[in-house]
Order: sequence, then structure tokens, then C-alpha cells
Amino acid sequence: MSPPGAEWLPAGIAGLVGLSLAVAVLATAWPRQAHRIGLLGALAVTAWVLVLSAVFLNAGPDPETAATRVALGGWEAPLGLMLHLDGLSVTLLVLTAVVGLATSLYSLGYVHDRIERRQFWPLWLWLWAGLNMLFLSGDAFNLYITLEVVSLSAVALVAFTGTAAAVSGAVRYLLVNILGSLSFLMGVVLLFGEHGVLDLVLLEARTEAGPTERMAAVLMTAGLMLKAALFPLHVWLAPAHGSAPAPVSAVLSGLVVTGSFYLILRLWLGVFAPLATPAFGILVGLLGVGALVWGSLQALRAGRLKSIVAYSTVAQFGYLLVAFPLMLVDPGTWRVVVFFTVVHALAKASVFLAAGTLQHAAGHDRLADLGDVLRARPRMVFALGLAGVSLMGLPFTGGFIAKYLLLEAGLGTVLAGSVIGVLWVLAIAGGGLLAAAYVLRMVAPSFQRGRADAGETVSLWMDWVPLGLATVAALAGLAGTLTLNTLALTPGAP
Amino acid sequence: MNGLLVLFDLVLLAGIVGVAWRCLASTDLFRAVVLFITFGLLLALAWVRLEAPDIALAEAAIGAGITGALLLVTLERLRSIMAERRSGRPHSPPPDPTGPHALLRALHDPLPEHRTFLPALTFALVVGGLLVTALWHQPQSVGLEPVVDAHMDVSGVDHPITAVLLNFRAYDTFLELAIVLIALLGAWSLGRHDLIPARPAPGPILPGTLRLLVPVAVVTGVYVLWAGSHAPGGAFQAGAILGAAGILLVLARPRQLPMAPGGPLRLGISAGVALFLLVGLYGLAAGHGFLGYAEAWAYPLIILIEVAATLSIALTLVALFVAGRPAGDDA
Amino acid sequence: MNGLLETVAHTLAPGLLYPTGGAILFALGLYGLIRRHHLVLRILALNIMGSGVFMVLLGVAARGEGPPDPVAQALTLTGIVVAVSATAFALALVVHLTRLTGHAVMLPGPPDDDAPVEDISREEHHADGGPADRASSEDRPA
Amino acid sequence: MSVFYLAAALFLLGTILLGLIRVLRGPGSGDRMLAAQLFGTTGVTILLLLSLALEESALVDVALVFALLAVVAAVAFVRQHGLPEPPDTPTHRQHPESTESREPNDDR
Repeated sequence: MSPPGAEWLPAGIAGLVGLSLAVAVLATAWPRQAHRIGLLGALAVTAWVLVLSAVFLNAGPDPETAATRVALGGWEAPLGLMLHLDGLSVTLLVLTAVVGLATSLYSLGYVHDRIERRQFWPLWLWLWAGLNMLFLSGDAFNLYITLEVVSLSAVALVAFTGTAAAVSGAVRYLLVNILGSLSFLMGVVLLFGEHGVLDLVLLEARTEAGPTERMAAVLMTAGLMLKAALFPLHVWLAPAHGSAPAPVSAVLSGLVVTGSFYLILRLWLGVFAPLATPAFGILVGLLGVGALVWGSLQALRAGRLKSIVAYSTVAQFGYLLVAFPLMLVDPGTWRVVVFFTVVHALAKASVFLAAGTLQHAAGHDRLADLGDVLRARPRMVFALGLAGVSLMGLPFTGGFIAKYLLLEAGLGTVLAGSVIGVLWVLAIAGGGLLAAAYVLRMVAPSFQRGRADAGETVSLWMDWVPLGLATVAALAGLAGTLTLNTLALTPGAP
Repeated sequence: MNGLLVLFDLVLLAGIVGVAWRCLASTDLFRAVVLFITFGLLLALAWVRLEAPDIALAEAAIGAGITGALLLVTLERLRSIMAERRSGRPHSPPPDPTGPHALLRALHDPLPEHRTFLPALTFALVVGGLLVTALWHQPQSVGLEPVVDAHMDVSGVDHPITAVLLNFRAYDTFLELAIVLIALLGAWSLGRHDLIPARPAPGPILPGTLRLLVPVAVVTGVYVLWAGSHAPGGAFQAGAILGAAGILLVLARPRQLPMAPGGPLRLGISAGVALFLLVGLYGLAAGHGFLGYAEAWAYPLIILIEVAATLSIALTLVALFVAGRPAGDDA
Repeated sequence: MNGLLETVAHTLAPGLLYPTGGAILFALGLYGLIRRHHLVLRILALNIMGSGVFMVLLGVAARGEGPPDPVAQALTLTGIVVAVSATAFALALVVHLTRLTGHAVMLPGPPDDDAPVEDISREEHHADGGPADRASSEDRPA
Repeated sequence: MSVFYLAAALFLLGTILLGLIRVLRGPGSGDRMLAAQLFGTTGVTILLLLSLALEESALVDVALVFALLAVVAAVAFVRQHGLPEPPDTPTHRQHPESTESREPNDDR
């Protein structure tokens, strides 16, 4: 007998897509009420995702059969499109819901201008719907379309303040995104030409290491690396993330970048798994070390609070690349990588939200002149510090557990006799130190003596949401086992 | 016959690649845009040779009707902004003869420095070479044609591409409509629209042409929409044709854009997505799956969705041509 | 002799000729995208790359004996619509950027991270529609 | 008969490629635009000939759409460049067109 609720999963998955789309369409058609629709929608979507994940965990204890596939319109693959839910997608859906809800609440205070509210909410709700659809998609071409939904709405959100810095950041971001999408699409076309199917599960069953697969892997990975701002294809990230409005930066650094990385992981765990070789892993790992060093140095150099946070995203994503060679030695490491991504997304979003509040209070975010406001707003300093501690990986935070597990995997590589493993261990440990340096740089002014000036009044949402999200990020360590067990429910992955 | 076809293919491909190359090597932006319009025309011929009349129809409607006009108007907008900045705005700095301001003087992009030439060429050659190698190694796969063919009788329409677009892969098509809408929301978020730069065109030719052409374009659009269920055509091609007619109307009266009230306009641009979603949710509730139809209802529902999608696409394309949001949308 | 002719005929079949042309267009667009700085030219380069992808897809679909693959053609149609939407949005962004900064080029090199950023949550900020009136104070070289 | 149609289509395609010289060399914007308009007309004819040669009636629709919409770009052009004016009026286009054709505009 199947556990209760399992038969509702397919309808729940399609319903989640339908619900998030309905919220977005409604806000588009009725912009006057967009913020109310957005708030109710955010609550409804979050509740739906939490119930869905509870049903999933209750229903699928067997890792081999845990994936639920839904044929849209009743057409099974290869003719139709399939939605695909497994442990990996559940984890990222929950992450998206938590960060999305926090961003929505924060935006209630942040975007208060009547006209800007009308522009912001529909775009943000489309972005959220696009992310939900991305994590649920099981079809190569549909992934391209959902990626476009995500990137177009993200670019529009970067640009919508209409300032010179934001618009030039957005133009760069848009060109990079189109290039990345076209590269991805070319890979999809190559795979379709060889195998005649688009469904990821069917493709996985048919791929072997031929010239088509190699070229498709290169094109799709490069395109997604461009979108995920993985080193060395990261140049667009800081101008786009650093000059966007705070809630948008939070979503971009926390979720949109993560979405592209999720897709890289999904492809290399499935379709491209036969292509992974140790040499490839070492190359990716070296890129990761480069990202860690370069991003951290830029973060130590930058003069604006939000620029520091934006560059720290480049640095932190270096860990994900360093993890690639570790995955080749111990395939199970990928779950640690996803857990790290989740913690990073939560912490990064809360840092950006806190930075937005400080910028609002002070009227700027130049670090040199931010001391007065920082001294007068201990709550924000606490939020910055709490999230920063998670980014550094100090004990008892989610970041600590993620980095500890990564280090353990790295040491395992060394013990297995790999010399280069020492480099990975050094990179993981050293990256934490560099993170400590730039996090301290952000909060240091509050410990110096000087005038305290709270600046502009801040709405309740903007005051409390960053702290709430930072607390969630720090407490995520408690959910470590749950997350890793959920991720184990991903059929096909090691 | 076959030899001639091969010769035709070769000449056409050489023309396409040559036009694309000259377009990207132009220093004069206007020339690049005219070459791009020609590129679209030659592409339509290539789609015909690849037995894809639907795509050729779309390329014709887009390339000739939408993109060309959009690019020309963009160039003119850039030029008039530059002219305005040069002619003494009090706060704007004087044009720097070496700085980026000089680059845009009269829409002119100087050829790039030679430093990037070899790396860029090597990179492009490697990517192109690897692509060609991979493509030449591919088998003669049949693709999904037999699967689609086997399901045509339950799809509700007689044209396989329409069946794929609005039944078998309706989710993709729904998201495609959403993307057109998001692009417009993005353009609207940048600010209100301003006047389209235009000069007087005295004489009876322009109004006469419009009086004749706009009704014909509307009839053609409706015909292409109707044809979609059994022959090449469909919602997007029809929407693009109607959109082109709308762009003609905008160009005819650039200084008196119709002041659409915000509410109906918003409803108009989101009607296609909204109706599609409603039908999809009904399918979920009725047990056919999200975006599924009962077999007997497939044809009328597909036609209903296509009509709404055509209107929304046409309206959205015209709004994207005008670019900023209308004043009515802020009310 | 006949064998050679057959090989040539096989090579020149539309199913192989057009994908090759598509690959060339993709590479050509990539080259133009790297080399040219004016944003309108970069957008044209991306469009040419996109046309290359569609040509490969349709060429692949036309391989073999029977009628061409309708799924590939439907995907191409969807892709074209996406490309047109992205192009229109990109052009609107370029016009807006020119209005704000006075240029439409994206010069290579790192952008200026420390340029001031306007905060839309502050009271004094209002979206009063006309972006042109904000332009003068925010002029900065790229 | 279809061989004849195909040969005619090939010939017309050749005339398009030949006409590209006018687009490349200009010298005026009007010259370039007019050449592109002419390609539109030629393209319609090629489509009709191909429709006969390949026995594909749907191509007539494509030709119809091309014939109908070719005017959009022309109207956009006329609207922005005005009708031909004496070259010394201030509204005349400020292209460096006269230098353009002499310039080595090839980067290879």
C-alpha cells in the first residue's frame, strides 16, 4: 500500500506551476492591486511548496522510485512535455519559496512608489514562476524556454529603476544571458539531432561519449556558466547585482544564479555523466580556486557595500567549482554541494536585504561613510554578521556544516592519494579566511567609536526581514540531515 | 533538377553567410540594418528549401514587418538623442572627440582595434569547426515525425505543427506568449514612451498606401490565423502580420499615438496568456492534465486560444515598437 | 567515379549543407559579438547566431527521406518568437541607455563598480515617467 | 517545366546578390534602402517560382505576406528621413556617407 498522499503528487506539481503562473498573470492584468496579489500569492505559493515537499517526503522513501513525472496535457514523452520532481528539485523549490517569501515581504516596504510598485510586482512574480518551472522541468527545450522567462524578467528587474548604472548593468546582463541561452540551445539542438528526443530521462538513457555529446556538453555548460557567473565568465555579475534594487539583488544572487548552477549539476549528474573525466574535474577545480581568490580580492577592494556582496557571490561560487573534482572521487559529494548552495543562497539574500536597508537609511552604500548608520542600527549589523558568519563557515551555522563536509571530502581525496587534493583543501580552508576578511570589512565600522545616526526611517518589513532570513540561514545547519536525506531521493544520481 | 537545386542551395547559403558577414563588418549602422533586413529575406528562402513554410511565413512577417521597422526606428531614436545632446543641453558635457560620445557621431561604429582580431577569429573558428565536426558525425535520425503522425487524429487539428504547438507541447507555447509579455513589461518599466522621431511626408502617397494596405493586412492576418489549423499559418504569424499593420498606423500618426486607457490595454496584452492558463487549469480540474483538452473539445479550444493569442501578440508587438509605457497605464 | 559523385551528392544534401551553414552563422555571429562594440551591432550579431541555431535545427529536421520533423519546426517557431521579444527589449534598453549616458557602446574592460546608485526606496525618488529629465545628473563615461 | 522555374529562381537570386553592391556602396541611405526594397520584390518572385517548381502551394502565402509587409520598412524609412531634400538643409542626414564608400571597411 502506498503511503497517504502519493496519488496527489502529480496534481500538486501541475498545480504549483498553475498557481505561480496564475499569480503572475493576475498581477500583470491588474497592476493596481499587484502588491496585494503578490503578497497573497507569495503566501499561497510558499504554503503549496511546503505541503508538496511534505507529501513528497512522506510518499517517496525509496530513492529508486522517488521521481514523480507528470505528462502535461496527458502526452507522455517523447511526444509531450514532462514535469519532473525529485529530491533535488524539492530542495530548490523550498529554498526558492523561503527566499521568495522573504523578498516579497521586504519589497512591501522597499518598493513603495505607486508607479514603481506596478512595474515591480508583475516582473518579480514572473521571475518566481519561472524559477519554479525551471526546477520542475524535465525537457531540454522547455528548460531553454524557462531559462528565458527567468533571465528576461531578471534583466527587467535590474533595469527598472532607470538609472544609468542600473541600465548599463542590465544591458550587459541581457547580452550575456542571450548569448548563454543561444549556446545552451545549440547544445539542445545537437542532442536532438543525434537522438531525436528532448526528454532528459530518455536522453540520459541514450547518451554515450560521442562527438555530439562532447560538443553539446561544452556548449550547454559554457552557456550556463555564463549565466551562473562562474569564473572566468563572471564579469557581468557585479555591475548587474550591485546596482539593482536590494530585493532584486537578493533574488539574483540567491536564486537566479543558483538556478543556472542547478541545471549544470542536473545535466552532469544525468545526461553528461559518461563524459566526466579526472582531467576535466581538475580543470574545473582550478577555475574554482581562481574564482575564490579573484572574487575575494575584488570584495576586499570594492568601495560599496553592495559591490562587496556581489563580488563575494563570485568567490563563494568558486567552492562549487572546487567541489567538481571531489565529486569525481566521491560521487556522493554532490549533495553537500547542493546543501552549500542552499545555505549560500539564504545567507547571500539576507546580506543583500540588510545592505538595502542600510542604503535606504543612509542614502548611499559607500562603506567609508556608513559608520554612523551602522552604529545606530545594531539589528542590521546583527543580520549582516549572522549571515556573514554563515558565509564564513563558523561553527554551528549552516555554512559550517556545508564547509566541514566539503573539507572532509577534500581530505578524503588527499587520503586516496591525490596530490592536487591538497590544493582543494587549502582552497576551501583559505576561502573561509578570505570570506571572514570581507565580512569583517562590512561590519567593522560599527565597532569603531563615532557618531550614531539612524538616518531615514525604515519600515518594519525592511527592519526585520533581513534578520529573520539571516536567522534561517544560520539555523539551516539544523536541517542539514533533512536536506541531505531529501537529496538522496534523486534517482539516477549517485 | 537536382543539380539545379544543389546550385540554388549553394548560392543561397553563400549569399546568407556573405550578407551576415558584411552586416557585422559595417562601420555604418544604417548599412548594417539594411543588410540585416536582406539577411531576413534570404533566410526565408532557406526555410522554404528546408520544407518549413511555417517558419518562412513567420520570418516574412517578422523580418519584413517588425524587426526592420524596429531597427530603423531605433537608429533614428539614437540619432535624435545624440543630436539633442550635442545641440547644447546646459548640463551635458561637450562632445569629446576621442571618447565614447564621438563613437556614436552619426551612428558610426569604428572598426575595432586589431588586438582582438586573432583571438576572436581563432575562437570562432574552433567553435564553428567543432560544431561542423559534430554535425557531420550525426546519424540520419528520424526525429519525432512518426510519433506526431500517429497522434494527429486525436490532436483536434490537421496541421502537424499547430498540433505540436497547441496540443502536444502547449506548455512551451504558453511560455512563449509569456516571454513576449515579459519583454513588454520590461520595456514599460523603463519609463513612459516619448515621441517617435518622424518628419513630415507631404503628398497623397503615404495616406493612400495606408488606406489600401492596412485593411488588406488585417484580412491577410485573419486568413493566416484561420489557415493555421490545416495548413502553414497560425497564431504567431497572424499576430505578427496584424502587429505590422498596427506599426503602419503608428508610423502614419507618430505624434498622435492613441491614448489607450490603462485597464483595457493591460487586459488586451495579457488576454492570450490568461485565456491559455484558464483553459489549462480547467484541463487540470477536469482530469485531462494541466494544459490538456478533452478530445472532442480540442478543436474549438485551440481556435479560442489562437484568437486570443493573436490579438495579444499583435497588441504587444505594436507596444514594443512604441517602447515606453503609455501615460494611460500609470492611471 | 560514381562513388565519388555519390559522396559529393550526399555532402550537398540539404540535411547536411544547411546545418553546416548554420554552424558558420553561429561562429560568425560569435566573432562579430566579440569584435564590435556598438550595442546595436552586438544585438544584430546575437540575432545572426540565433538564426544559425535555427538553421541547424531545421536542417537536422529535414534529414532523411520522409517529411520533415514537425516538432523541430514548432521549436524553431517558438525560438524565433523568443528572439524577437528579446531583441525588442534589448533595443528599448539601448535607447534608454543612450538617453542616460549619451553613448550606445559597451566598451571592454571592467565596469565602474563604485558609481553611485539611486535608491528607489527613498522618498525623494519618484518614477515620474520621463526618464530624460534624470539624465543630465547621471552622465558618466563608461 | 519545373527546371525552367528553378533556373529562373536561381537567376533572380543571382540578381539579388549582384544588387547587394548597391547596399554596400551606397552612397546615400536612400540608395541602400531602395536596393533592399527591390530585393523584397525579387524575393516575392523567387517564392512564387519556387512554389511552382517544388509544388508547394503554401509558399504563395509567404509571398503574399512579403509583398504586403515590405512597405512597413519603407514607411519607417520615409518617415525618418523625409522626402528628398536639398543637401544643405539642416534636416539632411548627417552620415559621413561620402567618405564611407572610399573607406577600407573590411577588417580582414
